Amino acid sequence: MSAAANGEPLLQAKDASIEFGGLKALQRFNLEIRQGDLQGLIGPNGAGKTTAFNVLTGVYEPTSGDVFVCGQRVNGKKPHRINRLGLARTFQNIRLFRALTALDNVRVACLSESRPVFSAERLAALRREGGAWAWMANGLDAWNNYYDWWRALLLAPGFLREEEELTRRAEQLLEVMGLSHRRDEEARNLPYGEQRRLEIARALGTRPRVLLLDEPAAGMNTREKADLMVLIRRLREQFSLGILVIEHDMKLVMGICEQITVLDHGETIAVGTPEKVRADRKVIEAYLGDSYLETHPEAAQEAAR
Amino acid sequence: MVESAAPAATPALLPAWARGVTPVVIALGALAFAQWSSGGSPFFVYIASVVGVNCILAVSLNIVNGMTGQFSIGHAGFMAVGAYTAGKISLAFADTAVAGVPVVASDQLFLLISLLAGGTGAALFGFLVGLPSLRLRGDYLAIVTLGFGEIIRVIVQNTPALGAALGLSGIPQTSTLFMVWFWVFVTVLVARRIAHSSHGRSLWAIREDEVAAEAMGVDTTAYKVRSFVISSFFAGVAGGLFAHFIPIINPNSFGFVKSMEVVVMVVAGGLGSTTGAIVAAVALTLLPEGLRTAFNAFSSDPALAQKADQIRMPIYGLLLVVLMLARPQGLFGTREVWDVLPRWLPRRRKGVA
Amino acid sequence: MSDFIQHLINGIASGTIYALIALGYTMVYGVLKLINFAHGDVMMVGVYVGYATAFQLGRAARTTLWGVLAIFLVAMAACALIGFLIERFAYRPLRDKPRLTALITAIGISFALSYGFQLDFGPLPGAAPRAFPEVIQPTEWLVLGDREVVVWNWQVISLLIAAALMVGLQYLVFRTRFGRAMRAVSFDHRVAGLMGIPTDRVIAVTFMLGSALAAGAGILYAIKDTSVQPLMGLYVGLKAFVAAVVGGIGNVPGAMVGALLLGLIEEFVVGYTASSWREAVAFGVLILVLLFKPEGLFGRVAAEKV
Amino acid sequence: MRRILPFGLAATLAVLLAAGCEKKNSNPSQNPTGTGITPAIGATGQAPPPAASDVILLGEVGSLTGAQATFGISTRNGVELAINEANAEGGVKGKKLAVRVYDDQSKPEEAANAATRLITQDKVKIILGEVASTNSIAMAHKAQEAGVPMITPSSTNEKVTAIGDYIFRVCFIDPFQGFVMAKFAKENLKTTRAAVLRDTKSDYSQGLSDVFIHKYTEMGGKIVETQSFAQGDTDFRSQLTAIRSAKPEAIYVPGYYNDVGIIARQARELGIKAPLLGGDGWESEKLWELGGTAVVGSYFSNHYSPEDPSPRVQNFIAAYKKAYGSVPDSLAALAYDAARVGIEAMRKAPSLENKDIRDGIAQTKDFPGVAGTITLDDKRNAIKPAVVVQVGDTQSKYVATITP
Repeated sequence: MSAAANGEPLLQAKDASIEFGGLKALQRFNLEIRQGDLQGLIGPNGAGKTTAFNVLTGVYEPTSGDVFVCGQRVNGKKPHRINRLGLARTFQNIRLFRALTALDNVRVACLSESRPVFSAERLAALRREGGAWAWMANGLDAWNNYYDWWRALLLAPGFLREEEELTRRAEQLLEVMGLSHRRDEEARNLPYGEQRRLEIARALGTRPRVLLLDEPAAGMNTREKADLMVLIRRLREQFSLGILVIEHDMKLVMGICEQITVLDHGETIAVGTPEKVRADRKVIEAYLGDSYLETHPEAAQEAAR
Repeated sequence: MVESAAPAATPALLPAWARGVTPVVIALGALAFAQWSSGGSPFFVYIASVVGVNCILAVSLNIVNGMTGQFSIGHAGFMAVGAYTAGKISLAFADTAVAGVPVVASDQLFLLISLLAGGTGAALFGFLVGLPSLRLRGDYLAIVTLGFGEIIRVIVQNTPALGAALGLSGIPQTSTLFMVWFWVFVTVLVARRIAHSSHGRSLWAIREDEVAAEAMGVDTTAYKVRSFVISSFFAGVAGGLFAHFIPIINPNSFGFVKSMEVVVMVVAGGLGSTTGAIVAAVALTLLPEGLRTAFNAFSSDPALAQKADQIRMPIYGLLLVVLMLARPQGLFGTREVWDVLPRWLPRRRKGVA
Repeated sequence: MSDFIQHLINGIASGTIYALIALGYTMVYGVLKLINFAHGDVMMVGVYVGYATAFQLGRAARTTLWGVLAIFLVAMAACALIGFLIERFAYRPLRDKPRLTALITAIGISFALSYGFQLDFGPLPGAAPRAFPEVIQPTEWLVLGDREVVVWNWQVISLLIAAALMVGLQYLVFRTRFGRAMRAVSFDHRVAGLMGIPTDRVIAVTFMLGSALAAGAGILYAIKDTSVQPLMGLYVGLKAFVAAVVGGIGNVPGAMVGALLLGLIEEFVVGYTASSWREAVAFGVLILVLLFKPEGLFGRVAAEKV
Repeated sequence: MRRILPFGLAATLAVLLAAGCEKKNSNPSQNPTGTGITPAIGATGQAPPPAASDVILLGEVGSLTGAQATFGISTRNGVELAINEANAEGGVKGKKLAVRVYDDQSKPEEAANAATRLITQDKVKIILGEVASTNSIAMAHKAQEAGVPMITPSSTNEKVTAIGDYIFRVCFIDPFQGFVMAKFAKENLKTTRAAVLRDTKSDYSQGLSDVFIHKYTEMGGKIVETQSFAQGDTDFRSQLTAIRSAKPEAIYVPGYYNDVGIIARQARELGIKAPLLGGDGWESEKLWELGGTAVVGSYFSNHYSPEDPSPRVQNFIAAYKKAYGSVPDSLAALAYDAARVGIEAMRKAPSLENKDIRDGIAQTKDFPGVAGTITLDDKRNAIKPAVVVQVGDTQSKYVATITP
């Protein structure tokens, strides 16, 4: 379904696998997300969905296989580097900066990308040269950083301008997520649904090109879920994102995703459109057990079709 | 003086270029006046200097322990590096003066240079200690910083050039109230401005949730090391100042006990609250002095005052326990003094930054 | 050569005692994931209790087998009680708070104990070291050459006690119901609670066991070094902690090996190279281990849940 | 609980701040020049102390807490005894004497603080103390700056009196003590091979060891092994094993009694039979408690021996025993001497101006102290012989007197 017209894949996993002391948590995981994609990742509890997220975002390094973000191989890169390449995520168990205000939560993510002395392009060019040049680029970037700290300490006009700009952007994001009225509220005092939305706002603050949502609807009621579906679609358009959603709620996943990957015991057992996945025998077995098919012949028939 | 450190306290009508320096100008004036008016009371100057050094230590440790949420219990080690570096430099230039300026000004200039050198030396060590924080979290880091502090002490103790166990004496006692409190001011200013900048928000984020911070593009390792470097720079400056008003510096002055004193100040004031650290530093430094004065006034029996002195250390320990149980966020939590003022006073926005 | 053997014996002797203290660290860390910073100071209190008991018994009674047993048991019981109180009133209320909170509390307790015992009024002993009475009459167990290598009876006794305790602990942890409960609590105390394990009781008992062990170790230590002082807990405790980390904290045999290793390293560094750097040895070892093998020799890497 | 605590802390803080202000006000600015250097203040021109002016206040700083607290306590007792006796004799110039004591917790910064406090707040005439040289140096700088005479009873490091002309001592200095033991080991004990075990944490131990090594070698002896420990260690077996294999005939351990007792035990346990030698830091009843029979037979240099039959020594011992219930150690004797030297100077001085008192102390000559006759040289150090005593079963026995 994802049209080739959407361009190069922004996030790509090629046979990514990870083992924890003999436990194969993820095996030969493949995925491609392009701009405008809205894909789902489902599977029963413990299937390795969150592990897949962690491998994609660099929390774990894959034991074999590769992950590419915007064309760059990111195996072994630190999560913050991968994030800077354009991959942002939310967490299954909300991980907001609890004592910070909603605004500051977003502002942390809206890191200033200015490079006060040596421009980002020049550094990138040097890094491409490799070897000693890459080292030099690191040195120059360190100088950038040093200079930037001084700007912050001396309240340089340029720094103040950037701060204002950051704040404005963060406020916009809060507005998009309908959280403007919570601007100065500490994150831990927000109601559950708003915390989830704040996490998304924070993720958007990093200017992602691909957004990974880990159970965004967990704990929401039907109405909130419906709103969320609309919101996710809107975000995709507004920020030209590719989105990957982990979700347990079948209705939500089937309702918004154009392509779904199903994991079980770390293995990919099905890939395809919602209709195709829903009818997949292996998927039904994984979710409901073999016995379900035996006792419910109509489901088995549907699966066979 | 302290309040003027907050950028928000500076009126917005100032032109943009002046906002950065205005508090400094105000502070310099205030300090010059304090220096002038305290000229005749060495005891006051001495106590004020000790208070000032403890303020610098507490505020700087708060950058690591409070804002970044790492837990360092080896702050005295950095202080030692600063004290010995600055002390050695001042000793080397003890008989030198800048031509054409009054001796007093020349002394202060050399003091400033040796303080900067002391701070830089300590920052270098801070970098070295910060490196393990790339791999360690929480309690392990705490023990490692303790270990580093002790190792620094043992090194000094075994180095004859640094006076070994006797200590380094003869350092010109050029420290002044002005210089000490100028550095208190600078430390507070830096701490507050960091807290209000994007860098500071990154530190807060690490404190709140390291994994999430990393996922949001914060280079957590780099920021942790930087917070160590900044914090130890000021600890080094504090040590340098210390060396210039204490006639002899000795490795035992920079042991685990000193580190713990600073930790108690930061924890009592509230991890993350700069003004809290200052309030606690001032209170805990003046407490024994106040007690001594009280005992001298009310009783001629010196034994009672001694008991009060002795009991200080165990009380610090108990204070930590009671604080953690009853008020783990400390006196002010992550807020500043003006956030907890009575309601009828104008308040600042809630939250840490 | 005889020097080398003597150093080896000295190193093993201090190593076994570090090991006994390290076991307490490791057990508590196992169930609570807390570095019980006050462990060494609990040990110090135990030694003082033993000291007082020995004096109560008098010169004749304390050298008999029953006397020695009484000293050990009283000290161990007292420490178990202190361990229980500390756990109940200082750590339990903080169990679900950030780990740093508990660590600060532990440091506070350590400070209060080690400096509280330096006061010299009331029943408190004062800062000056005191001679620990000779409860085990020191006799040479083995003498080689012209007293070139001397092994003392107490060195053998502490080795035996340490070995026996380690085997006992292994048995307790892996072969008994209580041990299974301990491991369950160690894995996740909330879930263990839901499964009907009396979490509070398991943690309390673990604490008491660890503290009692520390008291026993402390008395052996006092017999070895013939003295008691309030600050002994701080430094010995830190060394034992280093031993536990070297072996992989949370791992019982690891703590033993780590402690023996540390005892030997310290002995040989002091004996053969620079004795003035002794204070830095343990910390140097700790930093090296944490930098290059942070999980310790026998520990496992715990992947953080995200 | 939650509400009371911050309030309590805030209340304490308010009290403290008030105390701070009071301090400042009690010292009205008298030097409005605002120079960068803390100006020295002489007693002249200062307002009389608020306390009753018919009392002359002396100040003492000592380490009354920590492992070597017995030193500080003995010193305090010695000073107290001297002052009580002087008061019984009618005081000085018709005024009673009193002493104010501060604990410095063995920390130089606290010692400097205490000295500053004595000078500016209590306005004492003479400062007595400390035992540890590091702390004495810290105090001496403050005393010299303010021009208040200071007498240290027992700091033996050379640097202390070198600080200035207001700083005196009534004991001999480290180089002499090291020399005494080297000479004793070489000539009286006829040894040729010695080992040294020194305390890295104490400047005193370092100083004595250096001199001992230098002098012993100079006299033709051989230092076969040098090892170190740190104050507070309790396991010395590795160092002693290394020393044992060098087969010394004597081991110089210039540490403090609390370490030496344990060292002696462990040395005997390892089969080392050579006598241990030490300095005045051994002097304490605790030596026997910690060392048991292991210390018996060892030697150390000291300032005086209680066995001295002269009446002034015996009278002092009797008075001290009556007041404090124990035989005075040499620290108590030195403190007693120091206080008496100060009191004598005040009596002789034409006025109680600091300068006059200083001159009075500087002129001390052939003063009959209990720890030897005191004559202060031009470097303000006492020139006195030292005694060497042997540790006996319950107390130490006089062996020899060694003169400079």
